This record gives sequence, C-alpha cells and structure tokens, in this order.
Amino acid sequence: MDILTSFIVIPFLTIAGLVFCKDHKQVKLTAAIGMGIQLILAAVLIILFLRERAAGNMAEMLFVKDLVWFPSLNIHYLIGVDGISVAMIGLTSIVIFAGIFASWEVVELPKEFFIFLILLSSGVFGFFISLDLFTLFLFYEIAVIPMYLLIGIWGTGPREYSAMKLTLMLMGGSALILVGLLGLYFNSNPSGGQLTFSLLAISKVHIPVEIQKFFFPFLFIGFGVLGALFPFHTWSPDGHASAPTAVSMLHAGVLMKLGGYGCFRVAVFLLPEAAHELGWIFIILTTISVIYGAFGAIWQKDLKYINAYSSVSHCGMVLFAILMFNKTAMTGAVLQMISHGIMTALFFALIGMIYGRTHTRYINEMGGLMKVMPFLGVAYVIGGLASLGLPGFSGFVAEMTIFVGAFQNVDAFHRVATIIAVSSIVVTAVYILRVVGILLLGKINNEHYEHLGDAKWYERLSTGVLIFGITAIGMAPLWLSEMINGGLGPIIQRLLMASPIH
Amino acid sequence: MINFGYTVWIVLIPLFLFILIGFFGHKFKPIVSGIIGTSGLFASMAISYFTAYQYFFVLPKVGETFVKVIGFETTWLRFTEKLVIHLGVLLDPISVMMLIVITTVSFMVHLYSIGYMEGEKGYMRFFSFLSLFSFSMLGLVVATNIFQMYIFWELVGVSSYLLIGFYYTKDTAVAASKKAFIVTRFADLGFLIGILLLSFNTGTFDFITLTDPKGAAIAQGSGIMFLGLSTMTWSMIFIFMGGAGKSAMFPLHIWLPDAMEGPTPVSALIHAATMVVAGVYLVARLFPIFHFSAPVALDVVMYVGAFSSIFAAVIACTQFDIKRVLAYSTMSQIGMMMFALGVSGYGEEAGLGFMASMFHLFTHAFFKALLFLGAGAIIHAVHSNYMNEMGGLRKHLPITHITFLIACLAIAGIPPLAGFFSKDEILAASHQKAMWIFILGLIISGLTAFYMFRLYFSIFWGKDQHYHHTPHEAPKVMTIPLMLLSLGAIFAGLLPFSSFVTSDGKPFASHIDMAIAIPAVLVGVIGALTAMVFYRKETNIPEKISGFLGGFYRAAFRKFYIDEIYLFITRKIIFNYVSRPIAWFDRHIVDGSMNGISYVTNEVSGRIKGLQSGQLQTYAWVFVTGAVALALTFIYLWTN
Amino acid sequence: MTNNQIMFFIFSAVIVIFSILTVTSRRILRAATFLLFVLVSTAGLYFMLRFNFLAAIQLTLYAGGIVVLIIFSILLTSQVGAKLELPGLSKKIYALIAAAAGAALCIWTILQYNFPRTSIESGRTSIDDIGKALTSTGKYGYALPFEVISILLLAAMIGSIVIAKKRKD
Amino acid sequence: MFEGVPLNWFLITATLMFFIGIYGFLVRKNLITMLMSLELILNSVNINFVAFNKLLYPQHLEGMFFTVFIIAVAAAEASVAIAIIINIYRRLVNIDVENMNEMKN
Amino acid sequence: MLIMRHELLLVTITVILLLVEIFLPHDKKHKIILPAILLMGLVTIAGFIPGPTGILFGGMYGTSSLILLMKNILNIGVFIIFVQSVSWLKLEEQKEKISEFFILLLSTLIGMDYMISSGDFLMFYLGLELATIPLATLAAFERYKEKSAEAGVKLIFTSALSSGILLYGLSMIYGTTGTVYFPEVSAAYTAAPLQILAFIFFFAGMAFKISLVPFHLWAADVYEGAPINVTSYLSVISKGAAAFIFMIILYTVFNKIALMWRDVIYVIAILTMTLGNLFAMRQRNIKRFLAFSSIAQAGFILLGIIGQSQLGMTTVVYFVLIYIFSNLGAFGVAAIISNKTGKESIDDYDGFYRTNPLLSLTMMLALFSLAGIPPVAGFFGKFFLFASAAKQGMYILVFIAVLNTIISLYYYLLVIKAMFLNRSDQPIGYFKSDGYTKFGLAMCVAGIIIIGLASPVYEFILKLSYGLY
Repeated sequence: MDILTSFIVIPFLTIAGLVFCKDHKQVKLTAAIGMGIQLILAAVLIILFLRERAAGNMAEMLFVKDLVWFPSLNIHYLIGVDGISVAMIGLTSIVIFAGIFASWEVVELPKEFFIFLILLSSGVFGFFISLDLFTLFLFYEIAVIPMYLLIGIWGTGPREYSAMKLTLMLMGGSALILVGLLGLYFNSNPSGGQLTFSLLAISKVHIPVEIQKFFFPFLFIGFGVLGALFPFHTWSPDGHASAPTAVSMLHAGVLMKLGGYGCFRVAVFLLPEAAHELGWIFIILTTISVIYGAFGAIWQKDLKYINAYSSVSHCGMVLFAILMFNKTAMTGAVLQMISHGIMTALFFALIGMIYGRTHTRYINEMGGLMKVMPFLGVAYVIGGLASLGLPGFSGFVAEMTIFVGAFQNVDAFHRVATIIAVSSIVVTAVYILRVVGILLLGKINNEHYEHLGDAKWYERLSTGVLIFGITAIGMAPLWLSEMINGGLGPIIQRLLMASPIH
Repeated sequence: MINFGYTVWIVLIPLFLFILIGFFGHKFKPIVSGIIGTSGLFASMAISYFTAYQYFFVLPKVGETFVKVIGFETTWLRFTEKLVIHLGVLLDPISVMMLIVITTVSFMVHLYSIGYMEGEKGYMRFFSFLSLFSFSMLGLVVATNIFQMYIFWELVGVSSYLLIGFYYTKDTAVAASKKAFIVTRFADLGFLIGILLLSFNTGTFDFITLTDPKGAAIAQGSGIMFLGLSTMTWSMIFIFMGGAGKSAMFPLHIWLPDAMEGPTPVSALIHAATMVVAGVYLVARLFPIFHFSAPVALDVVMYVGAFSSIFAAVIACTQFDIKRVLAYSTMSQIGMMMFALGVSGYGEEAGLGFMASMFHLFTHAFFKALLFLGAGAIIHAVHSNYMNEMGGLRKHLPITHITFLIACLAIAGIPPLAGFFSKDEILAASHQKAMWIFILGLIISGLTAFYMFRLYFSIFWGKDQHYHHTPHEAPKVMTIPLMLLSLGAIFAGLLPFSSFVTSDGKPFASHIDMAIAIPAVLVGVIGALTAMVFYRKETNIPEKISGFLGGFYRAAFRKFYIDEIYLFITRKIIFNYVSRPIAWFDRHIVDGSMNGISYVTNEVSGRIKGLQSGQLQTYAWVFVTGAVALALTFIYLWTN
Repeated sequence: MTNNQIMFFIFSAVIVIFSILTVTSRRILRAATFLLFVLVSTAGLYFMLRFNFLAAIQLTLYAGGIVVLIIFSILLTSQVGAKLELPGLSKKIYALIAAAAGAALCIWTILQYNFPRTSIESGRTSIDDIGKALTSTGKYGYALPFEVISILLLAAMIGSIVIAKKRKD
Repeated sequence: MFEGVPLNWFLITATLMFFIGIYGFLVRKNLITMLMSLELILNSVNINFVAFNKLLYPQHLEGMFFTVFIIAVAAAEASVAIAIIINIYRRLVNIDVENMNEMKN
Repeated sequence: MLIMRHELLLVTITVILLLVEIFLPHDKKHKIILPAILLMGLVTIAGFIPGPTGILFGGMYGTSSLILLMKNILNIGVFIIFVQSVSWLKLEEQKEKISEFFILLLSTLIGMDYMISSGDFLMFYLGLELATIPLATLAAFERYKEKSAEAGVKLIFTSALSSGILLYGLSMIYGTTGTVYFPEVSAAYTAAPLQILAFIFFFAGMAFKISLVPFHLWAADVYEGAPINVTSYLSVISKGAAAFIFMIILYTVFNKIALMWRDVIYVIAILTMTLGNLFAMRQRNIKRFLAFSSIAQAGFILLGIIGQSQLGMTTVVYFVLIYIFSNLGAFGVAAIISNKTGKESIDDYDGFYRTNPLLSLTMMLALFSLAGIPPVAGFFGKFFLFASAAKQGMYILVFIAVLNTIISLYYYLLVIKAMFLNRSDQPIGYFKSDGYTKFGLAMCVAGIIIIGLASPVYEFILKLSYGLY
C-alpha cells in the first residue's frame, strides 16, 4: 500500500479498532495510537517528499497513484501530493492528534465520539490527497457530515440549532461546488474526447472564458462558504460555539482550510481567466471578511465567538491572498492556512480546557486565571501572540508573506485592499489583548476559581504539540515556504497564461 | 578581513538565557536565574565591547570610511527572488554603538534587578522576559535588513508588553501593557505598510543596498506620485510612523507614561535607554533614503520631534509621579534626537545633526537609565511614586542622592557632564538649519533643567516627610550599577563621538561652538536655579504660578487631554460605533438572512400543508386541472 | 341526413343527456339506471359501427355485469329511497370549470387535427377473426393480453375477497 | 367518415362524456356514484378507440381489442372498488367521500 | 419461453402459493411464509441466470438485457419486502391472509414485469392496471383499520381516474398514429397539438404512478394509511417500475418530441422536488414523512430521465437500485418500530440510539443514502443523476436539485436528530428483532454500502444499456 492511501486507511482501521473496544480507556488509547501513527506517517511523508524533491524529482505531483474507479465516467481514484497538500496533511495530522488528547475526558458515548471524529479526519485527509474532482468532492462531504452528529450530540448551548445550521450551510456550499464540478467535467475536453475529472488533466485544458465565468462563482463561493467568506460565514460562530472542543479544533483548524484549499486548487487553478475577470468581486468580499471578522470579534463576550470571528478574519485573509494571484501571496495563503489551523486549534483546545474548569465561556465572568492555571494561561498568551502575528510564531510568517505578495499587485485597487487587510493586525491585537487582559490577568474575581487545577498531562500534550507547531514554523519557516512554493508553479503558470496582460 | 561571525552570540546568548530561564527557571532557586541572566548579559556585553574594539580600531577603513560589515547572515524566508528575509548581524558604527549601549544598560539593569526584584513573585519570569527583551533589542539593532528589523521590532514590543504587565494582577498594569502594545502596534502598521511600499519600490529589504547613496535603490528615484507626494516619501512617512510609535512621539506617545506601571528596572532599560530610542535608530538607519529620496519625510521627522519634545517638556513640569516625570522627560529627549535627525544633512559637517542625535542617544542612555534606577531605589525605599510624598531623602539615601544629582546635571546639560556635549551638538545642528528650531531647543533645555531639578529638590530636599519606616539605602547590588552608570553619565560625553559615528561613516572632528554652548548652559543653569528656588524649601510659589497659568496648567497637568481623546476614539467610536454595529449587523442582517431563508422555507412548508386536505376530490381536481393546464401550456408553447 | 346520422344523433344525445343525469341525479338508483342507459346506447353506437361482438360484450359485461354489481352494492350500502346530499356550490363551480376547460381544450385540439382519411372500406368483423386474433401470438394477436387480463381478474377476485370477506369473529 | 357521420362527432360525444364523468367524479359525494362516473370515463375512451378503429384504421382490430380489454379491466376495477367500498361501509356505515379525511396535511 | 422467464417463474410461484393456500389447514397458515420467501429468493437468483432476450408476440413483449436487469432489481426489492413483512404478517390480524398477501404482491410484480417489457400500449396498459389494482387491495389490507380502508379507497379511485385520463391520451395516440405498437407510434409521432395533448394525458397517468407533482396528492395519504410494508412496496417497487417504463417509453416512443417532453419534465422535476421537500419538512409521522421524501426522490429520478442519454438511462436504473435499498432500509426500521411498539411518530424516536443503536445506525445510513451523503450509495446515485442532467447543459436545474437535496438533508437530519441527539425520558425500549428482520436490514445495509463504492455495479448496468438508447 502506498503511503498516501494509508492516510485514508489508517483512520478506518482505527475506527474498526474502536468498534471492538470495550471500555473508555481502550477507546482513548486506540484513538490516540491510531492518530499517533498518522502523525508519524505525516512526518515520514514530509521527509520522503522533501527527499524526492531534493533528488530532483520535479514532477507536478509526487506519489501519484491512479486507479480507475468508474471507467465509463472516467472517474479515477487518483491521488498525489505536491508541497501544498503535504503541508496540509501535516497540519491535519497535528490537529487531529492534539484533538484526541483535548477530548480525553469525553464522558458521553466516547466510542462514538472518536469514531465520528476520526471519520471526519479521514475525509479531510482524503480531500487533500485527491487529484480527482469526484473523489475530492466525495471526501469533502465525508468531512462535513459527521460534524452534525459531533456537534449535535456532544455540543453545548444551542447545539442542535448550530449543528443544523452549520451542516445545511456547508451543504449549500457543496451544492454550489457540485454544480461547478459538473460544469468542469462536461467542459473538460472541448475537443470532444474523453471527459475527465482529473485535476491535472483539466489544468492542461483551455476552457472557454464564457463558460469559466459561469462556473467560477459556483466553485469559489461554494468553497468559500467553508472558508468563511463574507457573507456566508455565519455558520462559523454558532457552529464553533456549540461544538465540543476537539470538533472546534478540527473544524476551525482543518475543515475551514478545505475551503481555501478548494478555492485555489479547483476554482482559481482550473478557471484562471474567470478568476482574473471576476476576482475583484471576491477581493472586496474577502477584504470585508478580514476586517469585519476582526471588528466583529472585539464586541464578543463568549470566548468561542471571539475565536470564531477571528477565524473569519484569518480565513478571509487566506482567500484574500489566493485572489492576489501571485506566488508569494499564494504561498502566504497556504502558510496562513497552516498557521491559522494550528493556532486556532490551540485556541479552541485551551478554551475547551478553561471551560471544563470554570464552566463558563463568558470572559466577563472570569478573570485572573493566569494565577491558578499558569500553564493554560501561558499557552493562551502564546496562542494570542501567534494570532496577532508576532514574529517567532507562524502567524507572522504567513501574514507577512501574504502582505508582501499582495503588494506585488501595482494597481490602486489591490493596494487599497491590501492596506485595509493589513490594518486588521491592529484590530486583532485589540481583541486578543482584551481577552487576555480580562480572562487571564488581573485579579481572580470568583473565589471558586482559586482552587482550579492547571493542565493535566494530556492537556499539556495536546497544547504542547500545537505550540510546538506554531513556534517551529515561526522560527524556521523557510523549508515549509519553499515546499509550498514549489507546489505553486503550475497554478501560477496557468494564471499567468490567463492574465489579461499576457 | 576580520571574521565577525562571533557577533551572532551577542544576540543569541540572551535568547538562550530566555529559553533556559523561561523553561527551566522554576527548577532552581529564584536567585539563580538572576545570576544566570546577569552573567549571561555580562558575556554578551563583553563580546560587544570586543566587537566595538575590533570594528572601530582593528578593522581597516576604506577611504576613511567605516564600512558596513555583515558579520553573519542566514536566509530565513524567501518571498520572491529579490525579496528575501535574512537574519544576520550588520555591523556599522551606529549598530556597534547601539550594541554597547544596550548590553551595558541591560547588564546594569540585570544586576540592579537582582536586588530590586528580590522577593517578588515571578522572579525568574522577570529575568526571562528581560533576556527576551535583550535578545530582541540586540536583534533589532544588528538587523541586516528592514524586515529583520521589523521582526525584532515586534518582538521588542511584545517583551515590553510582557514586562509592563509584569504585575499582571494589577489592573492598571494590565491596562497599561495593553495600551502600550496596541498603540505601538498601530504604529507598526504604518511601519509595515512603509516596508511594503519601500520594498516594492526598491525591490529589496537589504539595508546596505537600500542606504547606499550611490546605490540603485536611491538612484531609482522616488517612484510615482500619490496625493502630491512620491511613493518614496509616503513609504518613509509610514516607516517613521512606526518609529514614532515606538519612540513615543506625539501623538503616539500616550503609552509611554502608562508604561511606567512596569517594574522600575524595566522602565530604565526599555522605556528610557533602549527600546524607545529604536525609532530614532530606525530613522538613523534609513537616513540616506530620508535625505535623498524623501526630504519631505525628513521634515516631518523634524516637526514631530520638535513638537513632541516641547510638548513633553511642558507636561513633565506639572507631573508629580516621579516616574511619569522621567517618562515625559524621556519623550522630550527623544524628541530632541528626532529633530536633530530632522535637521541633519548628509555628509561630514552637514551631517552634524545625525551625529548629534546618535551622540545624544548614547549619553541619554546612561543618564536616563541612571535616573530611573535611582528613582527605583527611591521608590524601593519609600514605597511611593509621588514626589509630594517625599522630601529630605538625601540623608537617608546618600549614594542614590549623589548619583541622581549627577544624572540631573547631565541631562540639564551642565558641562562637563555627558549631556552637555550631546545637547550642544544638537543645538549646533539645529542652528545650522533654522533659528526658530534652535530657540525651541534652548527652551526645551531650560525646561529640562527646570523639571529635573524640580524632581531632584522635591525628593532630596524640601521638608522631611513622615515615612512609615525609615527609608534606607538600597543594597550593594543596586547601588553598584548606579555608580557605574554615573561614571557613564559623567564621562560619556568626552568621547570623540564624531570620529566614530557619522551620517556617512566618514569621521570628522567636531568642536564646541561657544556661541551655542554658552546660551545652552545658561538656560540650563537658569532652569535649575529656578527649580531650586521653588522647591528647595517649601514655598508657595509653584501654586501661585500654576494658579496664574490656570487653564494651561490644568491642561498640561491632564497631559493636554490626549488620553481622553484616545479613550473617546477607542471606546466610543471603535467599540461602540464600529464593532458593536458590526456585531449587530452580523447577528441580525447576515445571520438573519440565513435564518430568514430557513424560516421562509419552513413557513411555506407550513402554509402549503393545507393543499394536502385529505379530500379525495380535491386531489382529483388538482390532478385534472394539472393535466389540463400542462396540456394547455405546452400546446401553447409548442404551436407558436 | 342519412340514417346513420340520425341514429348517431339519437345515440349520442342519449349518451350525453343521460351522462349528465347520471352525475347529477339525487337518487342513487336512478343514477345507476341512467348509467345503464348510457352504456346501452354506447352499445348501440358499437352496433352502428358494426362491432357486433364488442357491442355484445358491452351489453353483457358492462351493462349486465358492472351495473348489476353497482346496484347490488347500492342496495347493500344505501337506503334506496334517500336522496343524496348535494355537493357544495364552490365544489361544483370548481369542478365545472375544470371539466369545461378540459372539454373545451380537448374538443378544440381535436377539431384542429386533420385526421387522415382512410380509403379502405371495412367490412363486418366476423367472430372468427376475433377468435383467431385472440389466440394468435403474432402481431395483432392478443394471446398475451388475454393471459394478463386473466391474472388481473384472478388477482382482483382474490383481493376483493380478502377485503370484503367478513371477519370470523 | 362513416357513411355520413364524421369522426369528429364521435370524438366530441366521447369527450363530452369523458368530462361529464370527470365532473361527476369531482362533485359526487357518494363513493358509488363516483364509481359510476368512472365508468362513464372509461366508456367514453372506448368510444374513441372504436371510432378510430372503424373510421380511420379499419385494417386491424387494435382499437376494438383495446376496448375489450378496457372493459375487462373496468370490471376488475369495479369489483375491487366495490369490495373496498363495502369494507368502508362496514367500518364507517357511511360511504361519503368527504368523510374520508382522517389522513391529511 | 426463456425470454419471458421472469414472468413465467413468478406466475408459477404464484400458482404454487395459491395451491398451497387452498390445501393448507387454517391454523397452519403461517407455515407458508418460509417457502414463499425461499421461492421468491430462488426466483430472484434465477433471474440473474443469463438467458436469451428478444421480442415475442409480434412485438407486444420484448426484453433486453437492461430490462431483465430492471426486473431483477424489482425482484430483489420484492424479496426484501417479503423478508421485512414477516414480523408484520405474524401479527394476529394478518394470520388469516398471509398467502393472499404474497399472491397479491406477486401479481402486481407480474404486472410490473409485463409493463416494463411491453411493446405496445395495450400490454403497457394491462401491466399498469395489473400492477395497480391488486395494490389497492393491499393498501386496504388491514381491514380492521379505518386508515387502511381509506388508503384503499383513495388509491383505487385516483388510480382509476388517472388510468381514465391515461386512456384518453392513449386513444388519441392511437387515433393520430393508427397503431398502439411502440415502433410505429414512434415513427408517426409529431408535435401536433392533439398529440401534445395525448402525450400530456399519458404523462399524467404515468406521473400518478411515479407520484410527480401535481399528480402526487394521493401518495402521502395512501402511504400513511397502508400497512407499512405495503407502503414501502408502493414507494419503492411500484415507483421504480413506473420510472423504468416511463423512461423506456419516453426514449423509444416519444423520442421525436424529446425537445418538448424535456421541457415538461424540467418543470415537473422542479415542482416535484421542491414541493415534495416542502411537504416533507414538517411531517411528524414517519410513514408520511417517507412518503413525501419519496415524492421528492421521484423528482430526482426525472433528472436522470431528462438527461436522455445512455448515461441518463444507466443512472436511472442505478439510482432506483440504490433507492430500493435505501428506502427499504428506512422503511424496514420504521416497520420494526411500528410493529413492535405501534409508534409511528418521529417524536417517539427520541433517544432511540441509546436503546437500539444498531437499528438507529441502519436508519442513519439509509437516510444518508437517501439524502445523498457519501460514502453511502445514495451519493453516487445522486451525483450521476445530476451529471446526467448537467450533460444536457441544464445546470440551473441541477442547481435547484442540489438545493433541494439540502432541504431534504434538513428533514432527514431531523429524524437523525431525534434518534441521536434528543434525549427522552421514555425512549422506545430495547427490543430484539427476529432473524428475518435482521436479514432484511442487513441486506439493505450491505446494498447501501456496496452499490456505491463498488463501481462494477454501475459499469455493469452501463454495459447492459448499450444500444438501448
């Protein structure tokens, strides 16, 4: 079995293992082992990938495996990775690993919880390795649906409402995607030969501009819904707020990245002319997302809402960067996906842990927690600093790459949009510090909190992994950025060919 | 050629200290982390001195000019082929000078803190943050490119944030730290935009390329025009905005006084000697660009510096919190450095302002650190920040008294102390530029002398206060740094500064122009004497004068209401009129429309349920009508 | 007016008028009788068109079988003398609109259409032909439908019995 | 044209009968009267088939046989319907169609 | 003989059952269950044995390999229904008429087989009636229940009306083309107004069978009133068969006016999906709920038909196959619950997962399959249906359809919510299902999972449909 397929197989093996588990402990252990293997595998994949590249293998995709699935429709099980997918796989395995430990204490139906969680992760992995639009879409939906049960059963607050809203809105997105994909498929061979779902094959085809313009909005908005594109982001605050910790982590950390990834892997890559022509609309929307999410976060009082709005802002940045259509900005976009993925997972993990102790998420009801739970406090501060783009953490690398890249566009429209987007870093600082100030610093305002304990070992492990992730990328970003950069070649090439100047 | 590779350790040692103390500090006794930190910084300082020696005296000059040397460089991140972030060590006169200042002051502060922070909770946290700050600040000054500078710039900001908020259970400290961070962050936004503009225009981040007067970056011209100013000018203005934020220039100065909530050693190190001058350093670093490509921006530097300086000096005269007085004094001094840069030209004599600014930066570091550490010792002794709760302390704190006096004399520009020389150069430079700015400089000098001696007399003279327990002199570990720094405050001015640090790296001989020195000293003395008259003994003159000045005094006392304006903008405008409506809009309009769709669907579903009436004949009717209608429609459609 | 025309008019008038009476009469037995008239005069039309076999079937199966069945069930379920309730007015109007619109549309389209004229003069269909066709398995043979209809009738019988038979208890 | 009777006359008669049947089906309340209306409907279709067969396509007997089978089916249908009606009558002692609305919405 | 083997086999076992029934003593009626199921199983398996295809009776009857497959699919469905009805048949009230149930069901199946195989409108009509009339008696099978009787009335009367309208249309088709044999009709058909009228009336009759809006109104009531196993039969087999023949007739008979009927179906598809979903949203009775959902599903089937290509043809068959398994899965669970506890309201399902996890999971899989959620089969079916419509460039239609799947997902999730999310003070208690039920549901689950992921199934159908279109 090739290494990529095992990313799908291992989750399913883990699930199979979980089915036969007897008690809570076994369940946790099985899940942890399974996802631990997955994490190791991701590391191995990264190493193998870098080695291949270093050895001069410059193929567009590596580890390609192509099995015909539905011959008549030319649907393949076509997998392969470039630097971008490898990076995303790394992200996913870190987050899911941390997620397992963050949900170490799930009491209600733990077996089912882990099964659905891992099922979700398998969808995500599948999505990232797919090069066939059909399987890509299939995995996309696999990733979305378990969410409903995860939020609905194990969530808090108005969980049923949120779960329903999230699912339906995301499925609405996938409805758009479906139409777009079918459009791509039926226009994938204008000369009249065999139609194809293969991303690589379609990327070699020139689709007439009019057709592109018809389908581009479907695909971009479709994926954009998952990427929290304004004004289709409202599932995100409610969904995140109601979701259990690990689910929020996985969702904000990874699932929302599916949107960004899809936007450029499918929408922009395959429909470059339309992207050029219609990009301005979405640039406006994403710029709004960025600034709007940040301002929205200032006013919130619920920790999860704050983070959800912050996610809207950060994910808006991803889409924004994608629409800048140059290598640097797109590298930034991917970096931002990874950075935000780990960061926000960290946040949600911490929020979950804090909530588990104080039983409230309203910042006004808490205060001075740094004193009683220094580990969590410090971790939160680190997460916050990463979020506001402090050098040394991944957020800085990503945002700077985006800004520098975005600034390569010389016209006033792009520049103004960029400057507006850049200004979000101040707003981010405002809400992050506001939370840190109220939540962690100051005096303890509730005597019950005096006796709360600090993080347990598994919580430390969970957050530790994530913090390691953000700092490792923040300190030494070059390899990652180069790896991503290497994967962008074909996309940029295609965009260049399609640009009106060309 | 000398290999300067070892200089990277100057920067790295503090980083290791930070990691060591931060992660493992709680494993051993608190004092250990203090000792580790201090000795580490001592090593760093030693290397810096050695570097300075090598750079200034061993390294051969090229054409009489100090060359810029890249001691160490590694690629950190690559944006495009040309835009690459390196991390490295750039050695040139100003960075070497800064290395000395920073490591020295930092070492002193470390040493001092061992005593000052004794018994505090979070002792090791304090030292780890101090190390982090030292690391960031050193990284900033040795930056080889503007992006590295930005990186460390941000890190400096966050260390400052962490240290201001050191007493995190104190609400004011938390608020102050937040304010400091956000205000500087806002300024950094400008810096970042400036970097983006600059780098895009010139295609490089690299300082050497950027600042080479004959290099491509400057020769390329100033770019397209926008709103009457060239891109280059805009970018420099934006970059200066970053500098202004960090250096607490008006109107971004509001964080600095509040930052005094941090422990006093921190104020000494960060908010007096090193971090706050980063803005000055930044402008100095990019000075050739300012000068050649963006003279308008340089004028802005001058105006802002000058205004901030006088503005702060006036406020300083009215404050009672000794640390705040010192903070405004810092702001005022930095303002002077700024306008010195602003008035400067390029080249040997023409670049006098540049030299003077750097010189003042250098000397100021010593005496201002000394002042703060002294203030720390005082606060340590009397447990109060307010000068009206002090008096007659000269008997209790003899060493502190002496060193404090030295520092006051130095800052007031009394020869032959350090401040005299540097300030004299500044005044000389501004005299070259314009008369009004020279006069302004004189006024500031006078005010400086006044408020410093107001401080001095109020604390050490005046009437004896009744203290809860008798104040006593600080331990050795605190007084030794005071004494060492006072040596600096006395002698630093005697250095032939212009033979080391100049605008273009070519040394020249500076001299003291009596026509400028005499009035300068005179106003200093007058200021000091006035203060003596007012405050040496308890008198009612100050009240009279403040009564006489009335509204102006109140305005100055309330810091010209800048804080209130800020509060109004942030609380009222941003919070209430931007963020809150957005949150509302999001909940009700955006989300509402999504919910609305589902509501409408649900409602329609409820409404049409009636169609399913359970009546067989209704069904049949619909059936027949449906068939007939369909037939009608399609016959119509397909026969026309 | 040929004889045929006169006959046709009589039959069709009977059909239409009694159809209307069937659906409007308030006495259910009378309605059934009117239905019988309609069916009989339909048989008359078949006779006129010289489909004697079909007419015979119409008379025996339809008029004889179904109407009797209906009358039996009427006797079983209704009081013979009672008048039926009148339907509501709005219901009537809606139904009338639907029916009238449908009729108008159909008649209009029928009149629009040019039916081809046949040149072949048809003779009388003999019972022989019909019998042959019913057992033929070729084209225009009806052996298979015959089998199917037998299954249908069997199933209908079983079904009717299952439903209508009284419970044991 | 069948010896002076045009095809359309047959068709119109049948159509009228058809829609009279429809009308009856739509308004009659008694299930049995509805059944009668259904018989009208089927009968009218028969006339169509027969008329077409005779007047237009006399070569084969398709229309006639169709009619035969329709009659048979109608008989089966009627028997089942009556069985169900009787069943209903046993349950409700009433065979008014408007009462049959236990299931709705 | 062999060409007609499906019908003949079915007739044979019907006769066998009839004979057994006659000779079986009263108190041993239930003994017929196992033989009936086994016989049906045999027939199902025998159906897959490859055999000749061709045309019989001068074109009145014809099969192709695809039509054989359709019949096999129906056989499978009926077999599952047989298995699933056991627990219901064993109830006291049904004991008297177990074999009648099988016979009636089989006779309707024979009718459907003939209908699918028909080569002229007469056979088509007879098959249709044979497939409908006995169903009315099945719907009214629970004599002692008012609802069941009412369902019977509604079914027989509307079906009679619809067949009247259909016949009127057929008569006009005959009148304008001079024949009822498919090939000749096809050759002579044009888009004259009368022919459009004839087509629409024919369409209305078919639409009744497939329960397309606005000819669907009977469906919900009948589905609710009929015994639940009959409901599943109605909603799955009956509908599937009708869809098959509808597609065949559209493709082979009305191929000349394809542009016209495509428009008709376009409109009807949108109406059906949308209204079906809107009605389904608020239903609380599980049967009624599934009824409306199956109306909406019929709308999706139209998307395949509208594709009018080999792809469309294949996907319709494929989708119906999947749909049979999914819907029978859902109905199977509902039937069990109904038979064991008499509860049919979705509200009663609260907390069902905690007492009966396996049944809940089965239900969830089935509903996900109906909603078209991967990786279960429904996803593939829907995707290919949409692809088939998209192939004609009808992206807007596809978009509306996909939006409708979201609405449908919403109400499917409501059921899942009740079972998984809601907590109840008095959930339906744990109960054990008998072997038949388990077997039936296991088959459904296997089908739901395998059919989609195993591409050979699809490719097999595709291969069979070569040349048919």
